[in-house]
Amino acid sequence: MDYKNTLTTCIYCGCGCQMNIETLDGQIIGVWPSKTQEISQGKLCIKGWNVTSFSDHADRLTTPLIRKNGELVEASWDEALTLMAERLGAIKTESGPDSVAFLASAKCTNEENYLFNKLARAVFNTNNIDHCARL
Amino acid sequence: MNKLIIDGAEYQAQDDQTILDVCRQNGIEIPTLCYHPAMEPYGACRLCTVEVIRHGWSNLHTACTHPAWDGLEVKTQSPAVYDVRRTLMGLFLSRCPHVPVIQNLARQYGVTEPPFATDDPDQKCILCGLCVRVCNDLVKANVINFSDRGIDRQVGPPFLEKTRDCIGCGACTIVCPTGAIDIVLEEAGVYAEKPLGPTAAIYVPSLQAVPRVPVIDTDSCIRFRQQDRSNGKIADACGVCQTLCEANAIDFDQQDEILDLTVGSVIVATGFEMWDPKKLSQYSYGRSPHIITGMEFERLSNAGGPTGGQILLSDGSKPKRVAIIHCVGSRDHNAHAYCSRICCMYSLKHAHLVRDKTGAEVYEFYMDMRAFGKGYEEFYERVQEEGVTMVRGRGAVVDVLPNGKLRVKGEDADLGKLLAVDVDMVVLSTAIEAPHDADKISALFGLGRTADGWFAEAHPKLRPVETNTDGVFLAGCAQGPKDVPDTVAHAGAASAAVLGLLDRGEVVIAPTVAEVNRDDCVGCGDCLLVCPYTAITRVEGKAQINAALCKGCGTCVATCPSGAIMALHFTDDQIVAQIDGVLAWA
Amino acid sequence: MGVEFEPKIVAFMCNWCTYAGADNAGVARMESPSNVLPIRVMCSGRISPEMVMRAFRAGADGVLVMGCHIGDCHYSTGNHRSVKRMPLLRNLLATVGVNPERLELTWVSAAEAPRFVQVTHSFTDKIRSLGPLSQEVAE
Amino acid sequence: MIDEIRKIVAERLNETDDKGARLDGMVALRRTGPAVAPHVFVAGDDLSTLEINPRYPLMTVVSRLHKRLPDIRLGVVARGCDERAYVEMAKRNQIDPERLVILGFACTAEEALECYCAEPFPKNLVVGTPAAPGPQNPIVAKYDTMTLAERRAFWKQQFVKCIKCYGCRNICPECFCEACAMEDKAWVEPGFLAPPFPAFHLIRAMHMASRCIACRQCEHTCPAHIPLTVLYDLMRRDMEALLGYVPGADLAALPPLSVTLEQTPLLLGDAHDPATIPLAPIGR
Repeated sequence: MDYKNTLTTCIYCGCGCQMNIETLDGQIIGVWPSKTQEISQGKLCIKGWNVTSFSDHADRLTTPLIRKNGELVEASWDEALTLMAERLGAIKTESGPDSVAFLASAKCTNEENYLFNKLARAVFNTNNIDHCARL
Repeated sequence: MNKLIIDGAEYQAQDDQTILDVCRQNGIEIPTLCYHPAMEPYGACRLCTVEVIRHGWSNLHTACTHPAWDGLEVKTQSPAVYDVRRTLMGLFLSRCPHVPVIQNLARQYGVTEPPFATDDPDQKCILCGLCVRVCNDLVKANVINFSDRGIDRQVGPPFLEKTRDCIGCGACTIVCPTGAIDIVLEEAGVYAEKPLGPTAAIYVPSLQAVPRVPVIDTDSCIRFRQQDRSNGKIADACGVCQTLCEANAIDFDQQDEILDLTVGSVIVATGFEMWDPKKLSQYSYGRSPHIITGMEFERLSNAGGPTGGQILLSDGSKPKRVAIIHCVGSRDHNAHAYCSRICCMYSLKHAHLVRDKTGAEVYEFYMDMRAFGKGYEEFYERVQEEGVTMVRGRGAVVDVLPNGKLRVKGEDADLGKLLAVDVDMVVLSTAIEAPHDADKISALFGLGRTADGWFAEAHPKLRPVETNTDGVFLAGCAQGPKDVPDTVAHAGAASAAVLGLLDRGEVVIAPTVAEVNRDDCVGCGDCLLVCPYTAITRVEGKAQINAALCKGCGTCVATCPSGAIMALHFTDDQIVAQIDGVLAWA
Repeated sequence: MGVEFEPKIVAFMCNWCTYAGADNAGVARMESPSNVLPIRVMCSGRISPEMVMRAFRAGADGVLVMGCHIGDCHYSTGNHRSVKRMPLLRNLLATVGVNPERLELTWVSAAEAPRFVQVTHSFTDKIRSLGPLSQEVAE
Repeated sequence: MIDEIRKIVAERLNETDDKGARLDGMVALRRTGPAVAPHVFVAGDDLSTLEINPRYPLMTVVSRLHKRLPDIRLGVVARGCDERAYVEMAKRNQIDPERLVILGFACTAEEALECYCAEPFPKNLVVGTPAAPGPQNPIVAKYDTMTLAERRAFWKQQFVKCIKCYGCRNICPECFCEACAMEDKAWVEPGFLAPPFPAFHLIRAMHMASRCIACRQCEHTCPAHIPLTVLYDLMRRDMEALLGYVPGADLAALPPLSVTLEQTPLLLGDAHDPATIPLAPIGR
């Protein structure tokens, strides 16, 4: 029996509600709002309560997909990243940096989004960057 | 195997036999007074004295106590024997000059007059001690014994006072050879000397009993009564029947057996109980031995009954006038509102029997004559022709007059007059009612009951033998009052319904049953508590419905907090659609 | 004055007693109010509080829950549950400010066609006097 | 008190029963840095991190473990409300009483006051002295005098705040259904917040009728600060008056709504004539 509550922060929005992800032998079995945090004070919204529901969802993507002949096909990260670098580089060369927009996920961590922002602005030279949860 | 010669002939005997045993077994007559086969021999009366010759020596011995040794020669009729018995009978006759048993025996030995005078010519006790032995050795009540010595010796309870330890079994009166002991019933009930109920602890329940074997009434049996007194510890009391039964058929250790049977159908034929007329005091039931119920009348007029089928009053005389009152407890809002159906016809039969057996005047108080069956009306006419006086109107009151006669008052609705009839005997045609513990059967099988207490059939006209629990059927008065032909027909129908199921192999049930979505069930068990048909069980922690038992009431559906149960054909979605539909349309 | 308010009343009836009683009322040509909108269920025990609330939500001004008399339930004790649930639900309605008189539980047997007519009439009159639920809730 | 609890937990974890078996773990709260969360302590653990505050529905943790690990034997450090939750959960097969040892401790008078708790201590009291019951919720106390219109107005401004987070249900130890009536579109219209007829809250209140043990976790977790326990306290009061049932009081008492009148009769009015069953008082 390996029972754990792992303290984490809700990934859905910027409020920063804290919660404990309850696991038993590595499997998520529940979510407890953190009652010791000043911000959320043991409360969650419906998204927070269901924050783990995607983790083992059947539709969750676990590998990159590449469209080949009109169909999305599972691919390796190397293949996907190589393809993206080639295609985005080509588009930037052909049509300029502002021809591309960067859309980030709010489910990513701050650090990931910072890096994503660097990629857009510093590497790609565009300010066309936004995310999915503009709350 | 011992050989011995009795009166010149050779006989064989077992080691444990006495001379008396051998004689009795071979039809050699030896008179006894203190001997009883159920008890150890005692040798008190000495009347069984015989001449015993052993190794050439002759002696006089009591046959009841002398073992039947090998090589004995016994003379039961020798002059010495005769002489002893004659002397004994002379002494017995002197003690008890008026006891017929003693008189007869004395006469056999040539004694016709008591040789000695006695102070107490009414004495019956010969001090043989049989009663003492039966009470102490067999019944183990230890209530009577000898007291005083010599000519003052006598038998009785301690200090000759009444004792509560006497269980009133009557064993002493039965074994007493001279009839010296009487049982006095301090509260003599109805027909005390000829009780209407069973007369012994072992009896055949009724002449038509099937199987026709005797039963032991444990309420009356000495052994069981003593067992009750010893808080259930097996009492070694009495057991005479076991000792004497040659077929060895008596087993006191038999217990009620509970059989566990798996069956597909059950016919509930739990019948009826007689309503107790004491509940309505105006009928004075219990206040006179001559106010009896129809059932008691049946017993009285039965050839196997206490009077051998004669209709007699408690003093043994025939009644001159008899009243029969219908609807006692039936069609009466103070008792049962329904008609008991059987009473009109049995009352007419009783009237016929009274006329036939006693010739008494019969007054029949009835409200309506419900002679609805085949041949019933004809019987009604016949009884009228036999001279029974029919009074249309409820017999309202029965009074017990100071002279013991009974006065029945009622209204004669045809004449529009009040009527009072003085009679010798009143027969109350009492109602029949559902058994007092019908609620237990009801709970066991999930049977509904109608307001009057009878089990409810599935439909009064179309499904009269089925119940709302599939596979459970009703037969006879369990469903409602019925006479014999109706009961037979109803039972036949129930049997046919059962046979129909047996024949079919598979049964068709209504599709309105409940179903569990086991993914949604959390096994809380609320539905198990709710289900009146025990159709829901918990299998692997979750509810499971036996569709064959489910009747589709849907109460579990409304109870399930998870919404894990669906009532087929009455689903939540269907009902919601109806709610929305009717409201949109309105 | 405009048109007089005619309440909409959802009446849940058990199949064996009340529905048959309503049927008998019809066969006997007794008149019951057209405001009463019958919904047949097998037993009054099938009627969940959710169903009653749904009827109110869908626009009913009153809800009648009817079943067999205690002791006469076709399923022997289904109505025992109704007689415990419904009073609690009435109190709950009162707790949140809905007039509890808008929900009524009553027993009508198959043989009580006149009683069915009387109950539906008097309930309709009562709801008519209370006015529409929507007005009450909206105020 | 906390030291005493830690000491007893350590003892219990090291104890063996008649068969030589030990508890597999003790469910309690554990401090990690500034955060406290439910935890299962096992023998040898550092018990200085064991805490009793804040309150979490620990019986839900027990239930989850009991269901997933059919042989596990647990202890739990429980308050009065936890123990009452246990009673209703065990009654409904969510906890196996044979596999649970309750180590009860009493709440402080202050806690009882905060929670309006009528019984701030468990029956299996091991640590602490029972505090006096807290007062009645002041809204509940004056409820009988409120008119229907006042009640409507009160709840309207409460229910309108509801964001349907289902937190009240999720945190409730007595809400253990796999599927929830409040998520059934037949009963609660999806896509609307604060529907005109508050079926959402009423369904939950009805479902709580024989279950709510007044732990008040729902109210504490409600992000909209809806005084839900007023609703449930009134339901509990009606339940006790009508059917004599106090959830959490007796493991052997049958849930009255599921059983017959013979098993638990109506205490008010005559079941033969439902019109005689009285309503709770309403202000005029």
